[in-house]
Amino acid sequence: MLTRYGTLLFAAGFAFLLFVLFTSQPLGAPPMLAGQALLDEAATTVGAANIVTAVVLAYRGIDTLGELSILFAAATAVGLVLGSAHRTLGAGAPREPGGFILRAGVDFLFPLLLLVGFYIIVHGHLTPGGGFQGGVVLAAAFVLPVLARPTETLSHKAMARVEGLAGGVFILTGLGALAFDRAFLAPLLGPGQLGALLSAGTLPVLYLAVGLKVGAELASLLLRLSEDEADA
Amino acid sequence: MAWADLVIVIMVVLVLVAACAALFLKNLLGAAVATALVSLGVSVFFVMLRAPDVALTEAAIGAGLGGLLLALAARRLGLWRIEAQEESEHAGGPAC
Amino acid sequence: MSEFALLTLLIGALGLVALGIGGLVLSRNLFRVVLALALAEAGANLLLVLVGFRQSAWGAIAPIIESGRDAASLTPSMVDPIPQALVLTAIVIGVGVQALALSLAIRAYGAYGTLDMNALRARMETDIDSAAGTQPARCQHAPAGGRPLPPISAGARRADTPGTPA
Amino acid sequence: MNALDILLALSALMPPAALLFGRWRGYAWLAGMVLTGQIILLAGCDLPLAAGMNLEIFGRSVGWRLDAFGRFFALITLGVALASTVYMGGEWGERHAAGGHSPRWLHGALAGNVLAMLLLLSSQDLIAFFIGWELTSWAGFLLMAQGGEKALRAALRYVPYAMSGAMAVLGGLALTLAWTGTLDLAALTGIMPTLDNTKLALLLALFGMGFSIKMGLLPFHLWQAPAYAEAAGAGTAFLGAISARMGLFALALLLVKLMTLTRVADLAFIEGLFTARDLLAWVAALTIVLPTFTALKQNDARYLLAWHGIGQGGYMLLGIVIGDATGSAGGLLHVFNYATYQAALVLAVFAVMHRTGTADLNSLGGLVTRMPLTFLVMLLGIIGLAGLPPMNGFVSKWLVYRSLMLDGRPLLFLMTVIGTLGTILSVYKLIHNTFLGQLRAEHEQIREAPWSMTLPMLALVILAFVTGAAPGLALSWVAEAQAALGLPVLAYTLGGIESPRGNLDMLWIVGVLFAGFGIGALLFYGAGGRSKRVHQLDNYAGGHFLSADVRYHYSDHFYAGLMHRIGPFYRSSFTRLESAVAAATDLAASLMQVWYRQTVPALTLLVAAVLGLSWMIWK
Amino acid sequence: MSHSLLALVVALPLLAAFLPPLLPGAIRRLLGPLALLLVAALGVYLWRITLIEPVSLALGDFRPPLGVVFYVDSVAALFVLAVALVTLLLWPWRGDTSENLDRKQSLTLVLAAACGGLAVSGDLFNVYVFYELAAVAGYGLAAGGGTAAARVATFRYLILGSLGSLLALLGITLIYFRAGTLNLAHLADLAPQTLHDPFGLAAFFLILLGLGVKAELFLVNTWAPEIYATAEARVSALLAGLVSKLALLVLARLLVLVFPLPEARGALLILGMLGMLTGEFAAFRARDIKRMLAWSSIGQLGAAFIAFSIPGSLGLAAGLAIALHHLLVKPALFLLAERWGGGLARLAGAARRSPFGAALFALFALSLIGVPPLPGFWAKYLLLSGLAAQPDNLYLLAGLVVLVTTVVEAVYLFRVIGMLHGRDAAHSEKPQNMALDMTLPASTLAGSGAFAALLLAVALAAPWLTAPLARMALQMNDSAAYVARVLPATATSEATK
Repeated sequence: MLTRYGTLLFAAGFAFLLFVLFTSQPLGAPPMLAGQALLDEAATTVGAANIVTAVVLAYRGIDTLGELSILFAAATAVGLVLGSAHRTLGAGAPREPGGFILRAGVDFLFPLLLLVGFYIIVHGHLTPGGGFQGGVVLAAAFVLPVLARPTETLSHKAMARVEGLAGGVFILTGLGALAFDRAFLAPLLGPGQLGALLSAGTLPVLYLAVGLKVGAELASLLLRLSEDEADA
Repeated sequence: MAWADLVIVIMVVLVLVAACAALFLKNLLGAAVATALVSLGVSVFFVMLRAPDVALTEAAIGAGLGGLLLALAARRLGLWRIEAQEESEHAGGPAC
Repeated sequence: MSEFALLTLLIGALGLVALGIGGLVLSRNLFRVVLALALAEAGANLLLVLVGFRQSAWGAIAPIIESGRDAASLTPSMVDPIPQALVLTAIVIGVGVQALALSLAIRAYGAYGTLDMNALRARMETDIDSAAGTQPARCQHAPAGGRPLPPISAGARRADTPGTPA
Repeated sequence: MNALDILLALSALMPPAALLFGRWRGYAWLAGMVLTGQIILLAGCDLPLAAGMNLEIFGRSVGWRLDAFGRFFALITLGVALASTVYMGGEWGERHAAGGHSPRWLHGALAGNVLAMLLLLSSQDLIAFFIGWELTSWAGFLLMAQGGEKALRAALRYVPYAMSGAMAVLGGLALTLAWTGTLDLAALTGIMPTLDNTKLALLLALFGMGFSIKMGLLPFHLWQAPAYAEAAGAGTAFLGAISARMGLFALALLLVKLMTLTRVADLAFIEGLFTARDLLAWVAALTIVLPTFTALKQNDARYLLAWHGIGQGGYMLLGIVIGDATGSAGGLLHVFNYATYQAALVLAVFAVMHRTGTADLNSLGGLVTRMPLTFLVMLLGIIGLAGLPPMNGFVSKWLVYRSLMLDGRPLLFLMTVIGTLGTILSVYKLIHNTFLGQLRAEHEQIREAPWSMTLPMLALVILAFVTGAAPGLALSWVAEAQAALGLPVLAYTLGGIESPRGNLDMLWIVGVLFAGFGIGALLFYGAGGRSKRVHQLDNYAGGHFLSADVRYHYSDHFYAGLMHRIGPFYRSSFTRLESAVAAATDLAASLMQVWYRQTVPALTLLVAAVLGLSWMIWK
Repeated sequence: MSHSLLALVVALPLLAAFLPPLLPGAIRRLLGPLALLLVAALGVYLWRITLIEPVSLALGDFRPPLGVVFYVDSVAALFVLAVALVTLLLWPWRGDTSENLDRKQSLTLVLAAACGGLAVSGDLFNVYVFYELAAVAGYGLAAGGGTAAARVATFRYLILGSLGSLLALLGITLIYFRAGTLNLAHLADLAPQTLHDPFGLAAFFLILLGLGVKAELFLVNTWAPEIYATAEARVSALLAGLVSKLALLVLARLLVLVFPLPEARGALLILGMLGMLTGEFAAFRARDIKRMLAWSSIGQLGAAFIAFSIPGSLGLAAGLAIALHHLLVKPALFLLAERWGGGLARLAGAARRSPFGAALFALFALSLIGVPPLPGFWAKYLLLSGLAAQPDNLYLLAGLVVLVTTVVEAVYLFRVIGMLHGRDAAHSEKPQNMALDMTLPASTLAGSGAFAALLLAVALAAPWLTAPLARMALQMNDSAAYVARVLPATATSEATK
């Protein structure tokens, strides 16, 4: 009891302290020292209409690389923890196949999700959305059929290949800049026409890599969690 | 008070209620759903804060994928079985 | 967005953080701990975006240059794109960690048959001790390998000596 | 390369050489020759001498420079090491190796000790000093740990003491650097006395504690006796004879050279009545008395000697704290004298152990006919230890007594006399229970110790006798050391000292003594010299015939009456103190572990975050 | 920019972690070590040039406050080298299945990349990302031990670590809220006006708690004994040896560049003291080697925190010396614990089986407690002389804590040495000891021996290493040079407009 109320008290106190700190200067008027300068030049130097994309892939591309690696590490770690060698469906309670409607719906959804996913990814530098969101849609496209039909499986190996390829492409594109005597992750090919699909240099390539990698990793995460345990 | 403000207040209250539900609901699967709802609510806030990218991501990854992960995990933890819910809060899970 | 609305959002975000942390501390069920963590992270993310929100005289504009509009006229009233990029990163990180936590919980449950943190911790300690072949921790025996000093022998009690060899 | 470089280089080569070739029989002779060469080199060189090797570390130079004070200790170190090495090289070493011990590591440890001590004795600055200090400690540990399970346990008991001492010294070093800006001993000589009293007192406490632990001063003495006694034989001799004296070297350096005794006397607990110097003198006096009477109780010859080693350290410190020419000369000379006879005694005890397999005084006796040479060594050794003429122990103790009297400290003098009394009693117990009385049936076939063992022992007692008869030989080095340390220099002659307030001429004393023996012998043999030699087991007591298996000679509970009287004063107060510290550490450790067994660490984190944030915001 | 190569510190290990599924078996096993070797070579190269002058790289060629900056001074370069070398020495060559081995190797590479990134990153959020990366890879490796206890311990670690990350993220949010930038140089430039107040300190404290989880800072270090007791010894070695040092380095950099305030130092000092006390005393009663090493490493890191709290380059030199020394010693000790990891009583007589291993243990123990002339002594000397020179009595108290805990440390380490050389297990009453083979495998001895060789090399070369160490500390302490290099004057004025 004491712990319970004490904890609540301290949690409330923590929130209160943060409230004090965050109200010490007005909200809605951030200093934006870096932000404003970035807004001013992003369109011309990077050429992405979606400035958040410019930040994610160009200005802070290394963060995104780190983030992809985190997802990769998490997927690898989940694989290490849950293992993948045993995929014996009969071991646990037999999973009933989903109902007909579900299966039909999934069959219908698959191409649609695929299309939507890639659309979101390639338009990432123009409109909201991009590699991450598209990647999730792609993951969903591949995972839903498996969930609906337990007999169907996705090859972890294939996903690992896609994942590795996408990660490699991201880094190699970044390293490609070194060949032009530019810094790591510098966007190549020039900014292009603002708002055009083929603009913002190599950003769409990067986002495609991000999308594939995120998709593959999330799909493998989901599959591993959905697989029944073979051993206790 | 403007309408927009009122909407925000209501939303915030709803989100906090959902958060409480996530913490106090006996049914852990329901709690997982509540968590996904919180994510959805937060993504609405992101839209209001002019962050459509973040909103999409939060909705897709935080709510959608996160919810799916939680649901799948809940199934493997045996939390979908109704009879298990009673003791799970006290003993921390079904007895083995 | 009015200042009141921003403050409300701030309270909402902080409320999520506080609920999340409080829930994290108080929950004994591993699954709920993961939920609590997700809540707190959502709150923190909201806070970060809130911090980058800018309310200029012409309202607030999302950092996307719509086709056909002049970039220079838009940027002074755009919200800060950097926190948004950061939050994108943070959300993905959060999901990765969440998946890992869930898989660990699944394994722990599989091995010990419980999701209760106290019980799991106790089982873990027992396992560690038995793997190392040592006394359980609560036991007040001397540490293995002996005390740093030899115990006072009967002989030493009588005289200021460590005892004579037998 | 000058003499010091060669000296150090040779010593540095010996530990690896020992580890490589220690198993080879001739190694001991090789090492003995190297040590002899080193002694000759050291005795013959002109001082002070700076080593060529000079390191620059963190902007401070670390170097080595030997003066006459260091040389005095270095010569003793090398000499004792020589005796121990030769002793180890013979039959004793073979037996030791046959017992599953490694001769390589024993030789290596001994050589390491020599190197460490030479580095310590020739240090030019506090860093070099600390390096030497720590090396000495751990090389000593290595030597202590090599006598089997018991020795290992005793050595482990030494670890907290050694480490506490080392850390106290290191703390003192850091504070010295912060307060004076230098670590060079020569520079500190001028600066340290100018520090204010608080700082000086703190430094004295830190350094003093560190050095006292090594020396085995009260109340830090408990580790020493078991650690030294249980070590492998030759190791015990080396450790007992010189190892602990490194603490004395350091204390003398600190008190006399760095701080100066007058400044130490300024640090008053009670103004004008009781100063830090008085405290040191009283600690030294108590160190003489208490361990000596503890030695009296020992039934193991090794422990008996080891406890004496602690007590004898008190004389040395007392002499130095008095600080006049006679007293300090007595203290320093006692280092040399003590080393000679203590090494001889320990080696003799181990010779007995070698033959009989035990050092338990209750199960020995009557060995005089079986091991006459060893008996002779022990006899001369205990005369020295008891501080009686004609051995050299008398000279150094006499000098200390005299300076105590002249300095007007009758109470301290009384303490030393009591200590000497205890010494005499206990060494009599030693020789009586070992060599006199009834020979045990199982020791009937015992032979004299081999030459490899008797030779070093004899050499040592002869040295003790010669420097007893002609103390001037050793006093020349002592006077040099006094000069190097900045003490008043003793005016000495070959036979002793010459001063307006009374001379000492050992040549005369020894002459008279031997003349007296001669006259007594003449009278005895002139009167017919009637004596009858009976078999040792041919026992008659009070007209009753006793069979051979009945003991008429009891050595258990030696001095039972005395012990009954003083027993109440010998409660295990120091042992209890030690156990209390250990228990407190254990308790603290248990409490600390509680912290790491939290069920919900997140709660702690939350509380800490709230408290920390509040502190940061509203501070 | 000719220094664009330094991005390879992160890129190469990550590439080697991603690519294996695309490659045939023979090559993929060599890819990781090869990448690490290249990074090590890069580290040597960088160290040599940065001793003269630090270098910085604006990633993507974006003007510094906008993009992310990598900044490498000699400290960072040395840590890059250390990361590559230590990872190489602790490389997981063997696994239960080929699949799991792949995973472990990938995670190890990711960990190395994250550590390299932490060393070179000059951006607050980027630091957070690399920190999380190291954390997740660490969780994966820690759970890879395979036992159920390891999973529970890792879960607890993960929760504490995530909570810490959350606090750190809140701290970063606070800083961004006030200063509007994340670039460390920019922050250093702005800090005197914007962050040197309770607000900034609160942010610092949150980040300290957050990043302190990995650095085994007191308050957030309860995971260490559990994890080190359950994880594989090599993983413990990586976590205790590498990751903790990098987190420490980041905190120290933050302290020097942005928050050189007495309150911040005070927090570090007090937490460091408490860490030392609790760690070393808890180790005193440890019953098995792994947890003893865990607690001991908490204590050692406490000493490093104390050192970094000393103002001026002297404190930094001491902190670096302690951290680097611990980096050499602790992984080697954990390697020895691979086979000797059980209860202390089981070790009886193990020295007879593996005399070389026992000698290595003694060497590391002696260095750890600071016996001259081993490197540990110089670290301790620097720490104590730094503490003694401070006017504040709290620093003197810290000195006392260091001295006392060293004694405790010596006692428990020598207790192990005594156990190793004590009576053989065959003679003891407990028969089950006979079943355990206490002979160390050759791979352990080789790895540990390599560390020992490095340690001895450092001991011998100590007089020649002091000047570079002092130079490194000076460079690290020179925040003005950092700002000037990352933000040339024109950029600063423009960005702050």
